[in-house]
Amino acid sequence: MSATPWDCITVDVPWPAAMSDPVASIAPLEEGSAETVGSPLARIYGEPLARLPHDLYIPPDAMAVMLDAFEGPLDLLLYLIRKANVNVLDIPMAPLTDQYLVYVEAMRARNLELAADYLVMAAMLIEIKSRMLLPRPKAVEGDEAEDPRAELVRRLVEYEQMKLAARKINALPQAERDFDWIEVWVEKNLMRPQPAVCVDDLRNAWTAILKQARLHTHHLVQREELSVREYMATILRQLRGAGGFVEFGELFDPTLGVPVLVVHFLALLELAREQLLEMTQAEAFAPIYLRLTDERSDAGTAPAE
Amino acid sequence: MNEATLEPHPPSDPAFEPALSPADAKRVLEAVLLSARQALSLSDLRKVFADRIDNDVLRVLLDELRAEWRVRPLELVQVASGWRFRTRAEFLPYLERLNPDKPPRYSRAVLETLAIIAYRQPVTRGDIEDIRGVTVATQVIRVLEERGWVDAVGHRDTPGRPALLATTRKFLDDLGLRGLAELPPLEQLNSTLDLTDAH
Amino acid sequence: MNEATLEPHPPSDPAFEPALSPADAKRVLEAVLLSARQALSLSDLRKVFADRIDNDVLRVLLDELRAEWRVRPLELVQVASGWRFRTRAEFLPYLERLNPDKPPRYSRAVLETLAIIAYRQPVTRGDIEDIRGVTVATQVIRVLEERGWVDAVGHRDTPGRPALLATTRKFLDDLGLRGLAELPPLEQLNSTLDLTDAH
Repeated sequence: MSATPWDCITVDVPWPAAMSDPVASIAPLEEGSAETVGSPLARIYGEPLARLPHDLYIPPDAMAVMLDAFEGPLDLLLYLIRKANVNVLDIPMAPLTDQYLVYVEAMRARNLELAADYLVMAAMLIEIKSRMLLPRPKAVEGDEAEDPRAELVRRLVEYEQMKLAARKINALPQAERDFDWIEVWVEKNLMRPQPAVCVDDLRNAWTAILKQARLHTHHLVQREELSVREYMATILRQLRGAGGFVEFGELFDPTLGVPVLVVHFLALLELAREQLLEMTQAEAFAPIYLRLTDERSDAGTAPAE
Repeated sequence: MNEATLEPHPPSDPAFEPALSPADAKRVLEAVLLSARQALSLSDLRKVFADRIDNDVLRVLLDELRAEWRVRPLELVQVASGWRFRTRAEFLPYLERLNPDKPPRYSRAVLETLAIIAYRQPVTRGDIEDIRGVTVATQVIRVLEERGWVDAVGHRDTPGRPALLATTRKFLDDLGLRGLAELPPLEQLNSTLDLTDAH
Repeated sequence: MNEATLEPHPPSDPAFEPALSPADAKRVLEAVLLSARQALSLSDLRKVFADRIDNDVLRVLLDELRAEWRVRPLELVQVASGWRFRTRAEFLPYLERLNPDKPPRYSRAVLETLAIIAYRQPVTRGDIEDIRGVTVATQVIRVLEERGWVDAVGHRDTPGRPALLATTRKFLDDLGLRGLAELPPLEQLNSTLDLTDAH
């Protein structure tokens, strides 16, 4: 395993702000031991692995947090590679695989549900490691034989790229989180036009009703003296306005002329017939009182017959 | 320092050291009122300043703000629940061009119901249903009530005590009528129909 | 007479005779942009002026408006779907006092999924899983869809016909971007790999 073409290429991706380093807060292990001492875990091929389990000690309580902290096997691998400060394009497979397996073992020992994704990656690492021990197949047509790590590296690079992009996106000012859109109040009923209705619309509607009614002859629409109907509503309003109880004479305004008085009186009779109001008179020539039949707050009075 | 406990933000919040000048406070007030989705009461506004500005000062600032906006396209108005910016009415026609509602129309159900109430008032919903031969959706009547054209003038003393509906003054005004008598006479309509019948 | 209020705006809107002065047009622009419910494109804005003002004039007015607001608490920004006012970041702490609900913060899973969709679109859920090396929970995608940042733009013609996901215009708007080209550039890791391949 001497120099590969990859040796001449380095990719230096700075580990972004420590704040979001998933393990920094729960795994002080490397800081105290390997890194500060200046012997990264997997710095060089053939670095003794004996120390790894020790370096990788994870406080039991932290294990559950660890699982959540990593977004998957690629994330864990990237973490291990970055911690060890090695070139992504020249991954020392043996130590990395061992270290990865220690993590996965530790997870399993804690009986945590181990995602299948982590096991698949373990198999892939072991396979790559073993292929690297074998002699490379002869290159065809002068091409460089493909490095067994190529696919893994490609995936790591792409994942890391997306991981960094996610942080950058998250750093952009975001609506609702970092600013609010302005949407000043618009008094809608000043603006929204209401449907226009004209007298002809009503006439047409009524005609349609009549036509319809003729199809159902039992729903014969009778002719009605319109003004009586109008006064019926008016009287009900008056009564309601007066608290549901009014003296007979108060309903009549002699200044409106005889026809109006007559219609008014007819409306009163109609209301009484429809039992919408009741008229009472204590004795002959005593004042007549009108009350709404639905004002039943003072129960006990029998409805007029 | 007990202010610290009052503040949701750490005392090191730069926005609060030093205290805001009246001019800055006014800008904060403006930002908050412009972005609020509803009217803000004085107590809401005090909250914005972590209760470091009292109602009297707030009122002065609000008055100044209102004056500043007097010549601009929004107006700062005080409504029941507090203060809010509102787009001045004269700009609404422009806004409407953005989403030109096609001239809205009432459905046949609404128009026929209105006609029945107008001609036969006071009527119950049941009466309307009898005449139209179909059930009348609550929504239909609500549309007319919300328009202010119809309201309940009483209840018929029958089981269920149904509301009696009648047209309002506003209905007459909006249709340019001086009274119900100015509605097209029914007799004429009926006779037209009778003629049609005869054929 | 009150018939006028019934009528939707007549074609001969008096607001448009005579033509608006630039100053008035700017006030209209300001009113409309402040009260619109979404960003407004130049073509929306032309509609506001019944196409009597062309894009060049609009751009000048928008620039002036943006400059006028430079010292005020809102800023006029241009995003994918057009122009819109928003609050300046420095006022956020005050706004938050009024609305202590924490705005949405997304998990790494959500953010990484979003990044993959944004930079690699259109992608299937399988593509995302390939890149992230883990299964992507339905919930993760649903969060993005519910925010209106991501939606399905089609289906890949492979077994199962998986949905192809892409980012929406709202995603760009909410991040203050005018287009995907304004996304932060990716770290150029791939090119080094390409070099390797060339050997």
